[in-house]
Amino acid sequence: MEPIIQLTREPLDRDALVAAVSHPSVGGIVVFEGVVRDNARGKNVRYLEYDVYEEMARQQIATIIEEARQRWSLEHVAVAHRFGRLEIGEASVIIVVATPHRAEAFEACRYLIDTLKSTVPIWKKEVATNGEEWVEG
Amino acid sequence: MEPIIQLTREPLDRDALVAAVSHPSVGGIVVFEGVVRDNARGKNVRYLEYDVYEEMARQQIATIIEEARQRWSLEHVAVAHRFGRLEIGEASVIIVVATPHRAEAFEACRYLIDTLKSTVPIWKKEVATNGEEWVEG
Amino acid sequence: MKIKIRYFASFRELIGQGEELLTVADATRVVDIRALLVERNPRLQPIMERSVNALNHRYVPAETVLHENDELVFIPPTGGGQ
Amino acid sequence: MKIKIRYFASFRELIGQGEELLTVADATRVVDIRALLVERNPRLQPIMERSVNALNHRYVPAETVLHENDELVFIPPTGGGQ
Repeated sequence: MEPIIQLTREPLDRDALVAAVSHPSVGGIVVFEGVVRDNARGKNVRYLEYDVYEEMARQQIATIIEEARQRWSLEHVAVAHRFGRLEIGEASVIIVVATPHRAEAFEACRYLIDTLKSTVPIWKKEVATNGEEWVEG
Repeated sequence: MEPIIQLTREPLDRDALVAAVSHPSVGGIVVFEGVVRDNARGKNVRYLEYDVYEEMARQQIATIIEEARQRWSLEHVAVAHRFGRLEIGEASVIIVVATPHRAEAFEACRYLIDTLKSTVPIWKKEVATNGEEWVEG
Repeated sequence: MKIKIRYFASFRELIGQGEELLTVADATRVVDIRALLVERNPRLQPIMERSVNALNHRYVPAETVLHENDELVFIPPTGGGQ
Repeated sequence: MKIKIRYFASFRELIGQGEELLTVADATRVVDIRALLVERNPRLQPIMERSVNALNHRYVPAETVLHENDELVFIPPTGGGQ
């Protein structure tokens, strides 16, 4: 199947993403979900604001999915990232990898989120009780 | 929080399990879901039958969660396993680990499913088009 | 004294029941029950050889001595699926 | 020739706009634009130093030469959160 890539201001839909990668040959599904925490580096976070360079992010996500597909023979992958304002407890990113055996799903999912964080042009601003800051690294 | 442990004949509820481990301090959630595949070792699987030694399985799952909690300082864990007859595409096991940072969630979730598979008294019978068999290892 | 044996998975299917009560001598060990069951039903031998022992919900070595009302279960390999 | 620069995250906030069109000489390189922007607005220097370059949606080195209608973006560090 074609990988699913979503960049959206709307809340992410975990069940729809899992359903989209499900297939009778799938034996293991690993989902990673990044969630807005109420604290970071000792600050009380009020909410987050995500900015995205959308055209490039989409291409870059397609590139890292393609790398993961070749490395782990993946067939069923979905990557969704939300942008705009997100409240505490809301999901900013959901990655779903479904494979015949679980080892590949764990490894590929971890690779995808780590590589997404370091190479995809999406930025996070923390708005805390004592000021705001674009978070790096 | 107390870890959530479910052993049930009913379909597993992914969203309820994720909701149960969610908390404002959580930044990363990893979900592993084991799903009934339509094929295994060259056979066409019709359905699976899971048997469980329920009292011991519950204790054993509590033990491995406790090990994982100490090793990765986990707070938010849910483990659910279904038994009885399961059709292709249905989830047999769902493990959810929620942590402040994602590395711990990936490692603990992987540890929990690997250790569950090897130490918890739950058995799987594959009913294939050409016969049935209790699966080992 | 009396002990209870419960059967799961391939044991339950081979033996045709889910549990039985057994009257055994004092100081009987798990390994003695293993031998007794295989003697009684030789078809159990292959699966018994691949199974470990659980006594009162905990894994125990075969040398463990049984006591009144113990619950004994033979645990065939788990872990179907990768 | 004309190029487009788009600003995101801290760049957009410091510069106060999301994009601009710039008329530059032929053979201008990305590194020249970096210098120009910092000269024009010295407050950009710290974030420019930590940023890499994307030209037409791909990461490129600072020595890359620009062409008519190129879209140039400076990419501050991503990866908030572990």
